[in-house]
Amino acid sequence: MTDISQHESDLLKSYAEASGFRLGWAKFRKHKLAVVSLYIVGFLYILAIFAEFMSPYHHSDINRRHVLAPPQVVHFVDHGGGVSWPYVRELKSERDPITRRLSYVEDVETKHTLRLFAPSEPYEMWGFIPLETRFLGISEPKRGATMFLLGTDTLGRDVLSRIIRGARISLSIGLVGVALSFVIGIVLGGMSGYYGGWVDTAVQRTIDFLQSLPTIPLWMGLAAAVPPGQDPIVTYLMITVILSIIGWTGIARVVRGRFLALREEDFVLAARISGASEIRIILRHMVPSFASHIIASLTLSIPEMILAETALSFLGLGLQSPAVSWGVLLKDAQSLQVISQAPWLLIPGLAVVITVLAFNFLGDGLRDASDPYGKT
Amino acid sequence: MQSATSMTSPLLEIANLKKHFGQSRGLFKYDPHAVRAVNGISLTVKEGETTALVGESGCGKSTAAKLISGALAPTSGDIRLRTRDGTLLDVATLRGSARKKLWRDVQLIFQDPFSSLNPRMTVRQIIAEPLRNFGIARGEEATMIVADLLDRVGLQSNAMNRYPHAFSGGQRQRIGIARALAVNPRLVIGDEPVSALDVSVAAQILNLFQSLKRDLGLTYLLITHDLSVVRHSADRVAVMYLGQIVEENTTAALFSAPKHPYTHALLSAVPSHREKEKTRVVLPGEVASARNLPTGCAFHPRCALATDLCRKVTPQITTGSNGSRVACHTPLDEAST
Amino acid sequence: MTGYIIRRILWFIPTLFAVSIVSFAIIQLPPGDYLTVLEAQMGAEGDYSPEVVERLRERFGFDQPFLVQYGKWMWAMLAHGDLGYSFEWRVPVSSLIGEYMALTVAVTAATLIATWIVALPIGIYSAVRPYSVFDYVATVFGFIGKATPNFLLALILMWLAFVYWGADVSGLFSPEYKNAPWTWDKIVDLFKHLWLPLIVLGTSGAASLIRQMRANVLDELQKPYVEAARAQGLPEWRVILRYPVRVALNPFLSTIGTTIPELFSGAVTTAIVLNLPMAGPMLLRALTSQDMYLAGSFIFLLSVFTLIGTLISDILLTIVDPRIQFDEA
Amino acid sequence: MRITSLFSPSGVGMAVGLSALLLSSTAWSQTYSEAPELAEMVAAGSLPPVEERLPLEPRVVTPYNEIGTYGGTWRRAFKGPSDDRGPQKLMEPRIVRFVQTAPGEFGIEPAWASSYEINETSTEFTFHIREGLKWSDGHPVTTEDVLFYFEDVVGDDNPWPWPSLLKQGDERAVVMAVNAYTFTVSFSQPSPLFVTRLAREYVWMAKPAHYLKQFHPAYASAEELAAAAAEFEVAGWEDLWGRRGKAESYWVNPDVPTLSAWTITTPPPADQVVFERNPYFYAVDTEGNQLPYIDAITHDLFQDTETLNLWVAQGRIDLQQRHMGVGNFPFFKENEAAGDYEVKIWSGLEVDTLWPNQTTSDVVMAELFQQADFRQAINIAIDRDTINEIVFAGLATPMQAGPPEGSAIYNEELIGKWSEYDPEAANALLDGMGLTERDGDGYRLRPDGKTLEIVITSALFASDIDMLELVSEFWSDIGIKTSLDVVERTLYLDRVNANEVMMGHWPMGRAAFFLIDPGAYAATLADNSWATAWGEYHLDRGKDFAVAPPEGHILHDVWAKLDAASTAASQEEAIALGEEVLAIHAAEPNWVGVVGAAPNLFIRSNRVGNFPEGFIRDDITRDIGIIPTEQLYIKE
Repeated sequence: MTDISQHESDLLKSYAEASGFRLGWAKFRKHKLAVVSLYIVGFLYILAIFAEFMSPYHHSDINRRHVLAPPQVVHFVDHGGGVSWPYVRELKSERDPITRRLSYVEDVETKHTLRLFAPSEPYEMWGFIPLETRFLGISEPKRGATMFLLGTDTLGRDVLSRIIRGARISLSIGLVGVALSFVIGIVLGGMSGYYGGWVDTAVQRTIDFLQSLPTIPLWMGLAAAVPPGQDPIVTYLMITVILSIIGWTGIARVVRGRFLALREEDFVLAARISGASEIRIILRHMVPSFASHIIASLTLSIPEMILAETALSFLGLGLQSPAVSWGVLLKDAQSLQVISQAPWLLIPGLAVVITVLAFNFLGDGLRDASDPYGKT
Repeated sequence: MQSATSMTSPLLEIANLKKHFGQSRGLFKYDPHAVRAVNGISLTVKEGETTALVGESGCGKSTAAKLISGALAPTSGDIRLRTRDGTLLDVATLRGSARKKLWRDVQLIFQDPFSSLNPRMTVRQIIAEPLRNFGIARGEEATMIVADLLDRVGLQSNAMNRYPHAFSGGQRQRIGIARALAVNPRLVIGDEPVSALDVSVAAQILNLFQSLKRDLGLTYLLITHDLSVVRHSADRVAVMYLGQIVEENTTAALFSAPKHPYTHALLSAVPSHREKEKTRVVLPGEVASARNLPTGCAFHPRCALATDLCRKVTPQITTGSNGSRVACHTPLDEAST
Repeated sequence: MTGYIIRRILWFIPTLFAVSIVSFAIIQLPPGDYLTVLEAQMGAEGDYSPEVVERLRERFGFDQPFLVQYGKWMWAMLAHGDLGYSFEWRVPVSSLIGEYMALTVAVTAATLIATWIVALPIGIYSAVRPYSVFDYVATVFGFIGKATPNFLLALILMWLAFVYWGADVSGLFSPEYKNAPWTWDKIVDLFKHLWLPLIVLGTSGAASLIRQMRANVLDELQKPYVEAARAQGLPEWRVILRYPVRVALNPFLSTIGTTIPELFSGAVTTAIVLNLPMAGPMLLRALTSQDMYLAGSFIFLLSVFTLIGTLISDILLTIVDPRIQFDEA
Repeated sequence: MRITSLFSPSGVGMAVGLSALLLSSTAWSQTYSEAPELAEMVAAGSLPPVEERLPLEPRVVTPYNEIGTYGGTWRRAFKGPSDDRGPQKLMEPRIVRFVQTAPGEFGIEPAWASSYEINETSTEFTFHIREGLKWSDGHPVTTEDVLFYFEDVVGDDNPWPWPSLLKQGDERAVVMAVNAYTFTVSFSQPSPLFVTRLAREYVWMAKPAHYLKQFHPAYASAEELAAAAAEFEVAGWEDLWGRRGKAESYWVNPDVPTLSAWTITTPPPADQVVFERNPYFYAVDTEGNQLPYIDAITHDLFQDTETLNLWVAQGRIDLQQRHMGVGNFPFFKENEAAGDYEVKIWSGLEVDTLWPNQTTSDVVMAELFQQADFRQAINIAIDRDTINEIVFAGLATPMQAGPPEGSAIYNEELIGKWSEYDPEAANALLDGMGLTERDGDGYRLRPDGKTLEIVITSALFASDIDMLELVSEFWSDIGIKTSLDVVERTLYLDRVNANEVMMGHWPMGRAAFFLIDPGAYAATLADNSWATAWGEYHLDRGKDFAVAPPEGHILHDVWAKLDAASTAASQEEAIALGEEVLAIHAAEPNWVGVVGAAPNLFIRSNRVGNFPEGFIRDDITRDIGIIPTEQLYIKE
């Protein structure tokens, strides 16, 4: 009995002394999809950060003899029927004399076993750490021994490696713009909501104006105005940064709304009457109250940036080959030829869907958790 | 419960206080007096007394509380506070950080114990906030003061590290009181301090007010719609209707012999054990809007005794022989109650 | 209230002015002009003639400064409602834009309505039975629609429709109805083609709508008046429909304005893949070929629509929530 | 497979002789047949009988396979207003036109002219209009229409400039009417290429004066002009004329009379552009049936090429080559049954080429590019067979850029040169130049110590990107870093015109007879920019970066020879000079041709008859327009 009550009182104590963050975390953990999504997002970022090591091949290695090869199956059973260490079989290609289409058949006789931390051609991690090992590969690399788990593209490049490499750009390049938008949005939205009056009017009318400008023409204009000869990634980055200068309006409205609501909260008035300075009221009392909302909206705007990158690349306004991003990979796959003959080139689309889903659920969970004192 | 009122000096004097809110009318016209939330109230709060400001919701008493506590700047009128160093502080003219001087002496207790405490701060942080801001104490010293305050409001010192979500409404209100007491104020304004609480809890809080008043020599200004609270706590009562004070008197006098028909109607709505025979006066119509005040006496559309005079001329508040004040053309005499 | 609305409308004018300058500036951002494009085309087709280009440059006034060109464009628009001339199509912009804009509005409106029809009941049901299997399924499906790039979904659905039904699903009309006058049959034909864009465009918006509706209704359901209504013995569905849903709808009504331009931008890639005669692809093409009055007019009209949308939103908001109009004296 | 007949004296003779032959075969006694719907109109009295509509001697077109049947709609697709050449090339109203009687057998025939003669010195050209020839509204065509064109449409004080085709330097040719059906064009110097250029360039030689006068200030009053401008919704009468003019163009104005086989009835901006048969078209088949066979041509607007590909698979395209990418060959082939069509292949004459700009603004790179060893190294470092195999499904031919076999003038040596894959030799060449230093990534360093990096600017997408990526792979094997700058087409041109391109990527085309458009060899064509600043020097357009090539540079020689060719006394002389130009370019590589003669895919519905197979397609010879499209028919 005493044990239990001791335990209960501990529990009670821990609840009573739980900070907003801990309460939010507890609430977040109840959102199962969000938790799974958190793991997925984490995994994706690990892939992106260690892309060179995680991908079986260099993303632009061309395999002249394996153009548009289908995904290679990992076998666990020998040709003879015995259980085997996981292996892949060599592919033999053949071109249809009439349709000129390449088709591949597995050579059941050849067997290339797989291993973790497989040897590879030397390469450099992040451009400066020389390595000769990759996370997964063929244990004894030799000519013709390939492991294209998600197939190859029109130049015989490994789709899996390209997706992993693309993750690095797709998951990161918009972050700068998103971050900048948020900083501007929070500052201007905060000013608008906190001071009200003419500041509010000015900011609100500016927002109306900026929101009415269509993005695509602006993007096109900027893309053309950026001086030539730049690295396409730099160009894209420059444009996202420029656009974030006008893209802060959404978050500014949110922040303004929160400020307006919080300004009326009793605890803010209480703080003022307790002699708190304006800056302390904002930083110590108001900001923590909506920081979690901001983090949730931030999380929700990342998938939008990923989707925007794919759409812009599709329109030829985003990144372009040889830069590797999911948008670029999808643009390459955007043809009936691919859908009918090499559907594995659509797998980057799956990567986009999974990532966007994960971020959305994560954001959803964070939004629920952002108000740990709410009733739901 | 009555104290020797004549002996004490006024702590707070309010004269002709007005707060109007503006609104646009038509294209370019902006009427800065469209909503007359507080329309010229005068009131004196004497040191050591509990003064109550009573009225229905929407009568402007909350706005009055905000004006007096310096949270809102009045449109016109005077609020003068005698500070602890004896000087008179013109509250109505205070703006921005200058108001900090006021809050060293005047503190506010909020109606909603849930929203008035920052959910992201511990009780210690909440109560230490004024200590820190007014430079009274920091660190260990502050913690000791907080523990002392908690003890004073009837909470255990282990509450210090907890967050507001761990407390009940009554307990939270105690925390709020502790925070208000931290600066050792002279005037505590309670804006419906118990209306959000259960009856029994409310009674406990009111008792706490009483004991604190006793121990610390506090002066209260209670803003409430609940006459039963007033009867048990207040020394003087001022009744507000549509932005104006219609009657003011000592609690006993007001309850026994209301002069204004509105006061009478309010009192008749209070369940009373002593006066079972009393007839309930039902007010016809609805409270008029502060946006569109009736001409003459603001109360006339609902007043059974209204005359043509009431419809045309706004009655001025007049002070009676025994210090009572009433604003009515046709005040009730004792016989009619 | 009227005063507020009128002042809000007056604000519209300077904003419109700013928007028109920016619209015109955007189309001037890329180097070169329509004649550079024409030169390129003529060069590719082997009939390049520098004299022709020079004469046209003079004729179109491209040699004049930016402000002069802008002034002329604005003046023609204000004085005669003339949006300028499309160099590429060789017709006045106004005669070109009309039908495309109309179809754009039609498809956008249809999408909006279809999304609402699907999303609102799902959102309400999810709110009434939160964390139920249905709630999860609806949420996941909604989000998958949102997470799939429109252009990819469009192409895959188009391909599947072809492979499995041999159906022609591109465009909004069958070839035989493309130039036909509006008849009942043409409308039927339009609806035969409309389902695919509706699915593609609708799925991307439904998820947010479902989530929003769910959240709004959940909020409302916890308010005391719902309990009161239940206590009166009203059937559950009537309780829900009578109050919470009505209240929860308000935020939707007020965001109509901003939803339409969002839908429009989202529709660009879909319209390209599905070959829909809508404003987006045309704008894109006009921008590529620097058909400046066409592009400028599209951008301008689009911005105007958005501004009107925001205006309507704001006015609706004041009607729903009158507190907004008060300013402190 | 050479266009020999065109340029030998017998070529001219053949053209004249052919029309004489036609005259005899289409004797007056012959009765003509017409499309059933036209016959109905004749019966109803709304159209004159076919004999009155046709000229005295109609052009007789020999169907490729059989006499066709009337009727049907030819369904095609186009990509928007900038793609107007696609529809237009099907029916250009030419006075003379190219024909291809058998694969590679090119010729020039009079079209709405019945015949033409050239004098001995190639200075005077006499054209005979078919007597009784009618505009599509039934109004007769005479030399009045020719003079109207030269006196009132082009030249100073007229809406449009004088065509450069009828100019020598600043001097204009003289056009004179001999009688109602005969006119002459005279030059002061020989103009041996005039007729060939006439078959190719956009100069129709006549305009329907009776219709257009109402839009011309010399004939119409100011009020009438204002009314016309208002009707066409343009700012002024000037806008009714010229390349983008509205009233004058048969592509946008259904009312303007034309000489083409079909006339537009639903012009753009319709989603579906429709052409319908011209009842006055001047050609018949060998049995006297008035052409065209096909009733109408529709062009559906598409935005994305995948839409078009789907239409192909759905059998919604009857005959089209434009926008049919060779990379989609397997897809087209596999859907032949579904779409009830066949993929037919013509050979193209284009060569996918990279143009190292020897005058690029990056001085160090310009100096490297100016060295023949360097250009040879980057040439032989490319494995063209692999590119052909991977990017072109093995259907094209690895070659150096030049006029391929099948062209009128070609140099076998040139197209075979520097196309053997030999990375060792390439490395040796670069080492020999002293480019031996390498950076950390293994790339060679330039003389100034920077990484040797070539930026390729290209305006192309899809399979071309694959090609470029392969090229960069091959070049990185010999220690050259390559990066790609893919831009929009106009931006590409802008950059070339500002000399901002280090290496351009654009096919070498117009190879059927390069002398007609020799800019690629003279470095004066923006697309083929291997020496932009030098080319601009020759063009003398006042670009500030224009500079003369060094003394003794081959370009001086090339320009001199090309100038001489354009005023040579005879075609043989011009051709000989052209061959010398090719020989100059065969001495050392000036560009990097990769693969060429890629197949041009025609989607040909099984309903379409009389489509010739295996021809050569080139822009010079008007793409698909080289088929007399009027003899195509729909089987049903």
